Amino acid sequence: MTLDALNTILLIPAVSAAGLALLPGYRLSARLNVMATLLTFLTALSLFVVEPVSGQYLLVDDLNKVFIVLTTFIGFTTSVFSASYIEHEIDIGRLTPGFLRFYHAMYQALMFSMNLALVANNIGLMWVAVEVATLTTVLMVGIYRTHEALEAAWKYFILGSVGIALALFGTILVYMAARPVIGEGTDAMVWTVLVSRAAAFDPALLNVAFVFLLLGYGTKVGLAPLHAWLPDAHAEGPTPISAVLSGLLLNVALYALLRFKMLLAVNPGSIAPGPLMVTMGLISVIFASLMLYRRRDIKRMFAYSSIEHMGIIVFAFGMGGPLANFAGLLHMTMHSLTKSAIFFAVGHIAQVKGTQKIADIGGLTVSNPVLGWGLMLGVVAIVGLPPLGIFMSEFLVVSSTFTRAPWLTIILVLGLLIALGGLFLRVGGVVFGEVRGPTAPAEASYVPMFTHLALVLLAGIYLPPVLVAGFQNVARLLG
Amino acid sequence: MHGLEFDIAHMLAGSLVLASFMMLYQDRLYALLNVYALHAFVLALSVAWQAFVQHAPHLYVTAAIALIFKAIIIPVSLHRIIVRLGIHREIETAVGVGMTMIAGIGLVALSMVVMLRVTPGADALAREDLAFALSVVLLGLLIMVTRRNAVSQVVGFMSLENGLVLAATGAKGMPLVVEISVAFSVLIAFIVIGIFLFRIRERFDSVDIQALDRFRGERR
Amino acid sequence: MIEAALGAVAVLLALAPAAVALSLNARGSVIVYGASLAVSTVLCAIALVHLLDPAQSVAAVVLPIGLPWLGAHFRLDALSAFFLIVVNFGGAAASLYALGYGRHEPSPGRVLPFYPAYLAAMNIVVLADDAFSFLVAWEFMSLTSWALVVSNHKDPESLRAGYVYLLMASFGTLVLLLAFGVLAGSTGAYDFAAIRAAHETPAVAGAVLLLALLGAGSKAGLVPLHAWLPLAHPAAPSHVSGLMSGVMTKVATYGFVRIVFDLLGAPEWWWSMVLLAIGGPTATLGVLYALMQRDIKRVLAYSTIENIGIIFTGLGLALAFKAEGSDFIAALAFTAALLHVLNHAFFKSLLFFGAGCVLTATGERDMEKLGGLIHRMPQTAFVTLIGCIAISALPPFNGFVSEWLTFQAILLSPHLPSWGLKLIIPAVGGLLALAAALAAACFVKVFGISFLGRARTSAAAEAREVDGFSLAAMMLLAVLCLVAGVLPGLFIDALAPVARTMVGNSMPHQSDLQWFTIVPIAQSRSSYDGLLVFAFMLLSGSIASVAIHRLASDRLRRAPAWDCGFPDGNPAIQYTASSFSQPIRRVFGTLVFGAREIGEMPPPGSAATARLTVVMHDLIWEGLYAPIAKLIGFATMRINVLQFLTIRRYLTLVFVALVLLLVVLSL
Amino acid sequence: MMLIRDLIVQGAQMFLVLALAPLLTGVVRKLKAYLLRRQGPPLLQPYRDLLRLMRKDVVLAENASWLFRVIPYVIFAVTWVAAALVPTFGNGLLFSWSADLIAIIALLGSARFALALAGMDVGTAFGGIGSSREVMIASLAEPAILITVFSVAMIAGSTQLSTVAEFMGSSAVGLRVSLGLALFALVIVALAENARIPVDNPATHLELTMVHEAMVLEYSGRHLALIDLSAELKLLLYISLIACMFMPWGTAEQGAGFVALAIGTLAYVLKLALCASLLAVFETSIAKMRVFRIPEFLGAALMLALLATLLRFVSGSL
Repeated sequence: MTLDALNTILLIPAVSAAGLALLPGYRLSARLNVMATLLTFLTALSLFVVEPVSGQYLLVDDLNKVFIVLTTFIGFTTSVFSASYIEHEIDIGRLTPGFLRFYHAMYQALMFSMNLALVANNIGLMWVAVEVATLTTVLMVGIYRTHEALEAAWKYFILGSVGIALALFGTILVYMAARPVIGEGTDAMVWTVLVSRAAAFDPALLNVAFVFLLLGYGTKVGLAPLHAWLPDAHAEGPTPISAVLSGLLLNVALYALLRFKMLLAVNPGSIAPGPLMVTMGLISVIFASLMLYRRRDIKRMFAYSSIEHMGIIVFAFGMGGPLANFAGLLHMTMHSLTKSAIFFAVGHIAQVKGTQKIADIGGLTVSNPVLGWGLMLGVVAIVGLPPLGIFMSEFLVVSSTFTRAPWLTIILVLGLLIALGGLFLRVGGVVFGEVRGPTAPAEASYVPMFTHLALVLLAGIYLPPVLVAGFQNVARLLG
Repeated sequence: MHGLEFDIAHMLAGSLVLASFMMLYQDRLYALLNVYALHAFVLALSVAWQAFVQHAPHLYVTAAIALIFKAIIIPVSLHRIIVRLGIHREIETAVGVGMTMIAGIGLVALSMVVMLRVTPGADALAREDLAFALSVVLLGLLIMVTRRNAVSQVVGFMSLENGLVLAATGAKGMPLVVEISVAFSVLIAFIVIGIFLFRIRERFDSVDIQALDRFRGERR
Repeated sequence: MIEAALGAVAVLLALAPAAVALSLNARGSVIVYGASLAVSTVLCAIALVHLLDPAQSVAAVVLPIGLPWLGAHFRLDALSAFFLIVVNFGGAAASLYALGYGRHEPSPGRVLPFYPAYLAAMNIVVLADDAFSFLVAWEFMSLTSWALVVSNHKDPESLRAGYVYLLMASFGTLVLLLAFGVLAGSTGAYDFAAIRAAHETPAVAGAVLLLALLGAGSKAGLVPLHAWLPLAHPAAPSHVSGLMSGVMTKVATYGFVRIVFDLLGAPEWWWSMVLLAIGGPTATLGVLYALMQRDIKRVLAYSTIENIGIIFTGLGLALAFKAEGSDFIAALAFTAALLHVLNHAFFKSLLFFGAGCVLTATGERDMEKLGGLIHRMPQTAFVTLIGCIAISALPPFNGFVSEWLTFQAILLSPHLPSWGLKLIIPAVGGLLALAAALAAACFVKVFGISFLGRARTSAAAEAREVDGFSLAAMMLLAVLCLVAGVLPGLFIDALAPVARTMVGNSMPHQSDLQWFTIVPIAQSRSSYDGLLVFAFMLLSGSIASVAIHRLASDRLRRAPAWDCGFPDGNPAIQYTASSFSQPIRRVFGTLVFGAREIGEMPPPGSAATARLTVVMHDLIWEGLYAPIAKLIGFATMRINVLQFLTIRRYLTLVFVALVLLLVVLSL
Repeated sequence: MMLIRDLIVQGAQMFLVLALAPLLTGVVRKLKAYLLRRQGPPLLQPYRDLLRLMRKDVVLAENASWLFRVIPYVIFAVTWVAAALVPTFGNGLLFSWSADLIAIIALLGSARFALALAGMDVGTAFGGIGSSREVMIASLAEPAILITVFSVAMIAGSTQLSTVAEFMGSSAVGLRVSLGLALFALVIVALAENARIPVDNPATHLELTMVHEAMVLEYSGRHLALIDLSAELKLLLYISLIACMFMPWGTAEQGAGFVALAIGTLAYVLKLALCASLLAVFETSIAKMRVFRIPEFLGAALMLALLATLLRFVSGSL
């Protein structure tokens, strides 16, 4: 098979994963890591220029194109952040170079698996990719070997495995549904074929399949009540991984879910997946925003905010309709950028202050103005205040769904308000007020954080037409 | 496939469900392991039978994995671990066995109902087989959530996974079955090793150094 | 025209990031405020030209930003022109004032960048012509003003104020978002032109009205959504407080007028019921709260609530008459409301600037630590006095004119058909009259306690007159208060096009009547001539003084105060703010504040001091806001358990979810 | 020519009220004295007092501000203008339209505002007492009178005093419940506003009971003269207000000839005399009430006025 952009973005991480596993010396490997991710990102960008032909195993279309670019981009910026972050971890001896070799290899492996999940055209392959991604992150969450870290990793592992099983069962069911129509063999698992023939599938089977897929992949998305692994995994793992988890892995799982939703959207007899998704979305929003109030660990708090936003997105897709779907896609993108930016800031803050406890951090705008205002801007963005991008998506979600389902939308709006209250209640003291904790200047690279925030700001004011066109196509497909 | 073959496949699948019920009933660890071995053995049989009737030689590999890895290696190594870590032989159940059985029956009924809505258009095997597979999966989950004991929870997970393999092999001509079964075996190996590494005695979330509850996120 | 306006706004927006750098430099504040002053003046001029332009052209422009398939629509019609004037006049005055006041800013880095952005946001709200840009600007306005409120972040009180403010602001925005969701429908016709074209059913329109009232009202400070206002407005730097009270509440009013009078089409009669039922009590409660305060800036904030109540009452009357079809009277009520918008912008900014001067001169906001400032800061005292008279709705100043017009509208209402209105309008009239009288009492207190009498603290005794810029700004506003009071005809005529576009008719042309009198309906019905009254007062006053000084004596001796024979040198003997309002508290307190006075008398013969403690409750806060906070606290406490379950329990959750979904499927 | 005549008439009224005001007070005092079996001061005593005060030096408290010295003139000017705009002997005078009923009440409000400030300027305890009680009373009296005005204005269909007076003069009115209530309320308010018994005692100098007197405690000489004069003007104003609204008989029409004006003047003087005697009788027959009974007293007025307006609203004819 020819070497086009499509398999290049898989090849680069795979190769560099192997390479970094062998390579000693963390400084060099950190640089190589950045290089690799940068290359991957550039290759991904080329997808917009020349669109490679989709094969039986890999495909590229409007839906995943955007996500590939987003994933590789955040992968790149995170690796830049990670380089300076890891440096500090080594200095204070939380990590040893030995672990770092493993860390960088795993990082690339994670990139590989996420890219694979995004470009996979075969639902079996997609399943495998998502699971590999899960397992790699499990290993990275546990990297600090503290009790908290081990426990978080273990919890993630167990819940993840159950999710894996459920997702697989769903996949099998989809195959069973497809087989009578398409016939035995691989074709019955190729997504493009499936979506073209899905109208003829047995609806009842599809429904059961979707339930399992919703729960299976939903576990990865972190929807309540399947969320349990998410906060601890974010809080206890190294911050770059938290950024990748919130920024990318959740998206990838959601992407998988969307693929199957599109199947059901095509099939007339099947239940509308909407109600299920809307319910789980609302539960997640309300639950997560209430959980924000009593958080003491800043990373865990933002992990819960990720759950809330996943809820919003799932709600949007559940409601469906061109506007809501568009909003959902936009929200996914914006949330990834913003949340990873916030985690960049939080990572450095935690390093400066030597703690993640909210109570021990204060007055950042005085002690570390750049970090403080950066975090503030990130929070302003994440709660959906203008002129940043998330406001646009929330505007579209609420305004386009209110006439269709007033009460549900009102619940959503309540959730948004509660979340805003919770976040500002906690962050206000961190950013303003008297200085608490050490005030050493952070040796940090602010570039990734502010790049993300700048992009979010730009998106809030002006969306590039190519993005809009792509999103609108997908929104139509999502029904 | 015609009558006899179908009936045998049906019988095997059914007995898998039966095995799950037996596991649900056990309250001693060793007994549980033995039953699990039986469970895996039945699975191996049914997979082998599917391979035979579907003329799908690659399924024999899956059968072999089921037989060797699940029916022999895993139970043995778990025996070892139990001895090593000196885990209590009794299983502390969160819910009484009686209740569990009733719940199990309910689950089986549920999976039947769900599956019978499938239009007969999908061939009989699909429906019956899936119904059984689904019940095995659900029963596996039930074991996981009703047993407090780590090993028994692992066993539950493994039986759940057997159900998946059953479904996968039942799905005629499904690609990647072998790969998937391998992948799962690896996963299970991970878990078992995990239990061994983290010296998890009683519960998933208690490592022997200290009970991990205190570290569950933010200390209360 | 509008292009120029948008260009100016863009300059303001560009100024914000520049200010980040400038705030490090010593002359930064001068540059920033100077630039803001220039831009605001330009914008004000543009709007003025457009409003007075006889052609009344409506300029619109679409920029390729905002919602991609929609673009950002901007439109300059009479209404937005008028509010542009209010916004930018207020902005210019505040900037001029801040040229001097801003020098005392302890941490300019927290004020300078947000100030121009705040001005820009308010401008964009008024110019926006589609739901998205409107809401973006609306919430951006809240955001920037929030940043200004928490600029003094070391003080936990202002942090709390900012928190409450941001919550309420977002609540308002989300409610407005719902309102636009109804108006735009699920198809997403967000530009105002499309919304105007679409006609909602009465039920839907009613829902929109209520949502708009909630959304805009929470920003304008209608009772009971006002709780944030007296916290947030005083917390900001004084020139910003002036903007928030004098201008931002008006932008909120604009939002309401735009939605209800412009986008929503023909009104129902019960809409006005809602407005009147809220407006009247808001006016009275606002001023009653104001009377009970000691913090001078908080008094002003509460009195803003009162004035908003008056404005919304006017709007309610306008709606009533419009619904009933007599748009001629509707124009009267509407004009009265808008005129009061303008007037309040004048004197409330003036008063907040005055309070700011007091703050810089003495470092005190508590009136009971002031006193005698009229000797130390005569100019400030003079202009503040004018502000106090104007806001108390006393002739010959401007506050009186708008209230007079409102009363005229009320007097014309008996022929309204609906019985609900027949019953509510006299009550509202009474409430307005009560509010007016109480306002006078309130500002006698403000001026009397803090500027008159003897200094109560050394800080007050050593106060120094403030700088020229601040004084210039206040003088300007004071002059305008007088001009708008004696020549109201000019302002009413300027408002005619606005009334014409919003209620379909306008008040008769005033400014060519003899002696600049104003006649709402007919000479025989009612008329008022500020100019003549003012002239007569000057005339008779000077006659009296001249006559007395010439014919009788003009000699004058200084002597100790008489005070019925036993003067006491201790300034603590003076009446304090709370003792001044004690009689009124006695009258209204128990009803409105659940106030109780507990007097502890020592037993006969003991030398212990007697104590009088007054307990007052903010019933609205305790009845509405505290329970919500408690509910949230309870819910979070209960749900927090889910952070601490064991893995098995989490698995159970998954299991239950799965079973539930399967059951749902099998049903 | 016409204009000049009108100007003269207007001017005549302006100085008429100024001239009559002290006399009115004198009359009231004299009558009260008779009712108390006392000789009482001569009728012209108020004029003498004023003149004497005018000639005396002003003794100014040390920390009195410029405001303290300006206020007497302001109060006097405002009250005088207000009084001059209420029709006395003739309707539709030249400038009568320049301020309607609401404006006149607001003018009195300005005067009170100034006076209350003056009370607080020197910074004595008594000044504070006076001012705070004064604004409390005003905060109830003003709405009461405004609502009274509403009901009358709605019946007459105008807030223009001349128009109201003409309308009341015409036979179209008849007896009306709302009018009666309005009159009652107006009288109560007038008593309160003019610091008469039972609200306040113009004669007392017992510090704790006084309101108006406490505010002007620090004034002396010409300033005090002006303030007293404005108080007398205010009394006159209220009486002529009641007169022109509720006994509009004999008042000269707009642009009436000399005879009509003469008759009007005569009628006006008679009305003043009548009201003065009524006031005297009332004041001697009841006692002053405690300060915190006043709210109830005025509250009654407020309620009556509201009732009147409400009746007017609900049924067009009552």
